[in-house]
Amino acid sequence: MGNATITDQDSQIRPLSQDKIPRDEFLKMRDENLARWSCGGDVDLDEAAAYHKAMVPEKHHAHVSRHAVATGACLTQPRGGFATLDMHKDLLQKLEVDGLADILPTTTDSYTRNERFGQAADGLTASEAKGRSLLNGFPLVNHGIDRIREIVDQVNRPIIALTGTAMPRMTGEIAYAGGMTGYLGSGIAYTTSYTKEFSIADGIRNYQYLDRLAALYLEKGVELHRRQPSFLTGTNVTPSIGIMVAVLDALLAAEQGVKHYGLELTQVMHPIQDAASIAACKDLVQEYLHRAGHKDVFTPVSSLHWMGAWPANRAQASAMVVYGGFIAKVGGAHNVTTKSTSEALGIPTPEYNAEGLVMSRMGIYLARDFTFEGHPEYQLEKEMIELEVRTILDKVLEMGNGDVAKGATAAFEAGVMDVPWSPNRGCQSLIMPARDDKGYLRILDPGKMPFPKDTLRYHRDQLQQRADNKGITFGPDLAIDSVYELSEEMAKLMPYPLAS
Amino acid sequence: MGNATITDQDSQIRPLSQDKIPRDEFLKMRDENLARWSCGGDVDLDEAAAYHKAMVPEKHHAHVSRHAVATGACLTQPRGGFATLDMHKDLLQKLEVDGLADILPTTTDSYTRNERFGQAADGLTASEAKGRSLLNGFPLVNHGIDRIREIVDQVNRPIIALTGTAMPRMTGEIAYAGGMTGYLGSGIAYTTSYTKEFSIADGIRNYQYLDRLAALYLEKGVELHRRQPSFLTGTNVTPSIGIMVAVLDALLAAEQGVKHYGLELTQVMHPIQDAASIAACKDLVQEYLHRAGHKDVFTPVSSLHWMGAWPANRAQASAMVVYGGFIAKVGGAHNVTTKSTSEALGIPTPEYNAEGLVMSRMGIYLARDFTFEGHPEYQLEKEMIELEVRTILDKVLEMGNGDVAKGATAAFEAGVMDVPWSPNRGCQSLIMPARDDKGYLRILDPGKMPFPKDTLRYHRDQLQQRADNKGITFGPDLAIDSVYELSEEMAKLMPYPLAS
Amino acid sequence: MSEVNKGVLVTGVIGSDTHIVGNRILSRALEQEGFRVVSLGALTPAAEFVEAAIETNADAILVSSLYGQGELDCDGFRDLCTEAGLSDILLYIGGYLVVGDQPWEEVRIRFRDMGFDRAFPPGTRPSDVTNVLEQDIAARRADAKQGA
Amino acid sequence: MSEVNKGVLVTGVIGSDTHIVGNRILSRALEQEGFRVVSLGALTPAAEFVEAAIETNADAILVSSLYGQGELDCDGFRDLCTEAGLSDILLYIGGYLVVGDQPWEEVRIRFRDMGFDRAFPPGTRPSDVTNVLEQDIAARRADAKQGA
Ligand code: B12
Ligand code: B12
Repeated sequence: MGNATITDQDSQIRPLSQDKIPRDEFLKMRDENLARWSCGGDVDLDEAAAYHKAMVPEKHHAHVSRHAVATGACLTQPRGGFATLDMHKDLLQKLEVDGLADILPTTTDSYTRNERFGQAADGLTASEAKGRSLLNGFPLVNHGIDRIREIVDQVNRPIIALTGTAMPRMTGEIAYAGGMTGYLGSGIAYTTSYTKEFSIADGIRNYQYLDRLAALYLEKGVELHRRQPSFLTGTNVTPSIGIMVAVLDALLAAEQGVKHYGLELTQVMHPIQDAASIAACKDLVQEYLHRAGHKDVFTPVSSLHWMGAWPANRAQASAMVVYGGFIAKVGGAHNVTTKSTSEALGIPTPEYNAEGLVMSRMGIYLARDFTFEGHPEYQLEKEMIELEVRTILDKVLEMGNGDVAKGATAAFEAGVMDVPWSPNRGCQSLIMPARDDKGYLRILDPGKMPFPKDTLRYHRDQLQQRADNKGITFGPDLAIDSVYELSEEMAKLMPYPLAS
Repeated sequence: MGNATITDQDSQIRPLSQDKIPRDEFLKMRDENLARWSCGGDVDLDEAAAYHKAMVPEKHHAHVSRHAVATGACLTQPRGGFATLDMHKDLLQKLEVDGLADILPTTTDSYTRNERFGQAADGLTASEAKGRSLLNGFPLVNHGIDRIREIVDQVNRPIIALTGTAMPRMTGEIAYAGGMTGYLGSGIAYTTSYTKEFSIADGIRNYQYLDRLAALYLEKGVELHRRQPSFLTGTNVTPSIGIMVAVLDALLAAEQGVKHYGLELTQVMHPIQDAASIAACKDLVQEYLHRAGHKDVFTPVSSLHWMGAWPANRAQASAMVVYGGFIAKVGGAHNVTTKSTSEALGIPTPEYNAEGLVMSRMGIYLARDFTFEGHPEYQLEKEMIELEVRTILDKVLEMGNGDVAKGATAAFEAGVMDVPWSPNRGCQSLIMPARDDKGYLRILDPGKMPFPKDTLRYHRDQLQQRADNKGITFGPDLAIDSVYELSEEMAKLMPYPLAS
Repeated sequence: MSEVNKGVLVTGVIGSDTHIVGNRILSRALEQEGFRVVSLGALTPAAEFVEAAIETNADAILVSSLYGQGELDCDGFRDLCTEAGLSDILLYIGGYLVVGDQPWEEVRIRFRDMGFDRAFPPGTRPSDVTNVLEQDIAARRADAKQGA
Repeated sequence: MSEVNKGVLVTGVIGSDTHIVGNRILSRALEQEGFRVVSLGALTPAAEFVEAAIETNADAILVSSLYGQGELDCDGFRDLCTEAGLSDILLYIGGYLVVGDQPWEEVRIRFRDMGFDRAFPPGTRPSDVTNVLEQDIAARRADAKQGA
């Protein structure tokens, strides 16, 4: 049942490339994949497409996203999933009714993410026995298509599968066939942030499968929402790095025929930098898609509430939740993925999760209609991000001789692409970000990434200032201090001014 | 015991003017004033000045404010007061320790504000008997100097008296003699927002007394914090109106010899407009003080959390609290007066009050160090505010032939100065603000205020857009809709986009 | 005062309370609904309500209290009315009637026991009031006719 | 492995858990404090901890579990150790050990009953660990000597 088997076979058949998987070959791959687990056999693509077509448009993620972009709205979408059907139904109900979620989530548990469906089954049984969720998400493969549809039928919003994994082949098939209309995940982003031994090449292959599947649905007249998660390790990921990965994953998806591909970026918790990164991401993704000849890919951008460590104090956390909605709207994101005041305490109850949605929604409202367009500091930041992304991406594409898949894997091997704090052995993780004295995330150590000299000097000058002012040695301690920063107690974070 | 007696006497002695009350005359006024209520006799100015001088600098409001301005900090200060000594002590304790308040409040009850000390005494007795506060604040005159000092000695922060009143003569004497180091209130602002029959001239006279008192302390080497409350009726007060009143009250205070005079402005809940108004206020107050020859008056600006109607839902309200801290910092305010998620539910418990402080403080933190300086929309808004303030203020000063007190009273009588939603009969209250489609507060009906034609046309064009888009008739309904706006339920405020 | 109107109402904000906005909006809305409204504004002593009600032969007094001291200000309000011969006048009150966020049901009962026919919680909109007010006035007039 | 170090520690994140940041910071800090740290990284099966402990003759195993499924992953961990002949090895665990915000005292007892010598709640900093770890290791070594 290990997923490795599948990718091993693939590599024999198909050397890694960005090319679209031919239809016949893909159908064969699907058969092999679906045969791996009992409920795989339940997937009937034509029947699933018909089910999707019969759904009201309001339940289609793609439709709702396009509507948001057309009207300039910023949709709210939480994360969340519990082990049993009843718990999960109750959760979605509360998120929809009390939380006014525009998009509903289904986070899968971590066994499912790693295709350990047997362990997930045990966790599900134990959860049912104990009456509390022992899994950190909804084991959607074990529940299977019919039960998922029971949920889909009950709600009035689109559902997105949030199944942080490098192995999306089974969860993707079941989620889409079950009537979920969105799926979050991508080859480079999730492999570097969710696995240790898994190769980036195999991660890319697995998501090529999923993207090809979405394209197949499209051929049958069903537009699905695919989405890329550039929050990566969530830990001080600077905008330029997130955007580079977003562009690469988007190019890979476009090659497989995906026409609707959302991008996610985690907030860095500096108002200007957050807004600048959303705008830069929008532009750059389209720029590179156009360069590659993809002129019709729809790419809405989601902003994610802070993905690093949160404060345990709920009042402090609520400020971060509110900020998250506010800045997503200011930056022009079309969606915000919300957290709650429970973030540093554990998976939130449905009530706290719904509360986080309302806090975020009011934050969005209070942003009114203004943007930072024309603001000098914002323009500078946006230009720096763009320069960094273009400098490194052009190098990556060059390394692949025009093939994104080859370029990306080669770049990670060489350290030209890198992700901070990654658990993956195929990722050097030499790059070290830290926060500067004005609160911007800067690059302390670029590792082997070929950042432009000018921006790098700027980053380091700013960080040196922080080191001096805070009395921290310029080096890793600065990075570690920045990991903790926002989780610190209020009294430490901002002491009574006279004491400082 | 009615305060009217006092002002009537004054008017016989002293026709209304901006001139500094001569020392001897003032000492006589003080004697008469203090004789009105038993504990008035306890005030011994020299002893009080000595008490202030013996206090650590951290407990001096003036010192802490100057420090905040010097370091670019934004201080937090809640509102709050309960009837009995124990309840009030407990409140301040929680605000300081759990809420990390930089400045502590003492809100007086509404009988005290109206110098109905007898009624306040009954309310205090009833509160002690029932074990809950029946008064909406701390009856500081009834408690008297010694008990106030008991509180002052217990805390480690400055205390400001928040005693929204047009009659500050007794509360001011007792508060300052008790060791409070700040006092909020001013003649024009509070008379127009807190009284019905009281004349603006008498309000001005009463605050000339208080300002003269602060100047007397200064002569004895004690710098006190005096502060002006331009939130007025708190109900859709546009920035330009708030600032006009702030400038007039500041000029009046400066004439009495006050050198440390804070200005308060209520937030309007549009990010750009809020930041622009704080900046404009800072500049304009100094501009007019300089013009009048006052080159050494220190005028820090406080931003106030939304003073209009709040939503009952705590999650929604928390967004407004957080926004309030955030935007105060962005706008460059040196202080923020905080509310809590209980605002629409009733006077907050100490716990909710402290929570609101922490939410605000984290909002301040998340604003990092950025400003809107150079942002085109912000620059435009700031210029419009400045143009409006200068246009009308110059007219007001002209009406007084160089005397601010005369100019102000004449202007209110003529409607050249006006305050929206004022309960005061001496204020025409014809001016009607409403919110435009982008969320800015605009002027729907200027009443008789001579706004510049250009800005007025701009206001009305923007409002016409809202009227059209919302299907509301251009007129008072638009203003009433704007009174309720931010108190509406989330689902109404920002419906699921597909439904709209 | 003709009988064509839906009723004569005296409105105002009691005591030392300056919160005029809601009271003003309410008064305007009721007027637009066809009531005759005698509006006393903010900071109105209890006795003034009663005087105005006598003068205008009012059907109802609508007291606003927002600042939390309503419990003190309204003590004895019904007696004042009765003493002035307005024993059957309708008494409504609305706003934030006590200090803090106390359970509404308790507050309502406290004010009912003080002689108010109806009490309205924070968040009340004019549209929540008009119908019930019209019915109460109609019922009161019918009673008065029967009594006569 | 010389005895000059303060002890040999095996660290890692158990199960399918990818949260490496805290574990990495903790490992680095303990190394700087003079422990020898064998760091297995994220996504580490229980058996690998035990193997590494045997190979390095470790004094303690420090398990991280953040993602909520630690309760399932750690079931039988002490038995695994005992079966491998590591009956007296120190077992620490830290992180978000269960799903949701459950009362810490209950969680602690649950993990103590599963055989962990100490459990550390969310928010633990390396400085909260070093002293107690040093003492526990010293005590364990003293016991071992006495036993010998
Ligand atoms: C604006 C405001 C002010 C303005 C008032 C301006 C003015 N002249 O009107 C200013 C800034 C001056 C002010 C001052 C004070 N305020 Co104030 N204020 C508010 C605020 C923010 C909004 C009130 C408002 O205008 N709402 C909008 C209108 C449309 O709604 P409304 O007033 O509730 O009226 C509606 C209904 O209640 C109902 N209604 C009202 N009366 C009646 C009567 C009847 C018969 C019926 C059927 C219905 C009805 O219909 C109205 C229309 O829909 C509220 C909190 C909130 N709601 O968010 C606090 C609030 C009312 N204020 C409060 C207090 C305590 C004060 C102060 C003591 C200062 C302080 N906070 O410490 C002073 C008191 C001054 C005084 N002497 O009265 C408290 C009262 C607390 C309590 N009861 O426990 C509140 C609730 C804030 C809080 N949580 O602490 N305030
Ligand atoms: C960053 C983060 C991520 C990153 C991880 C990146 C990486 N590779 O490390 C990403 C985005 C990938 C991620 C993914 C997921 N996450 Co996550 N994540 C976080 C977050 C925000 C911060 C964690 C962190 O790095 N903290 C900073 C470090 C320095 O602190 P620390 O990890 O707590 O470690 C310290 C202490 O705990 C202690 N410690 C740790 N281990 C040990 C061991 C011993 C022996 C001792 C003595 C001490 C000790 O010392 C460390 C140093 O001070 C937390 C919430 C929070 N804390 O704010 C959620 C959180 C841990 N994640 C959670 C979850 C559920 C997930 C997901 C399932 C997705 C989801 N949220 O639905 C996936 C699971 C992926 C997987 N298969 O494991 C939950 C766990 C909930 C629970 N247990 O009830 C949390 C609490 C969020 C929440 N409230 O829902 N996450």
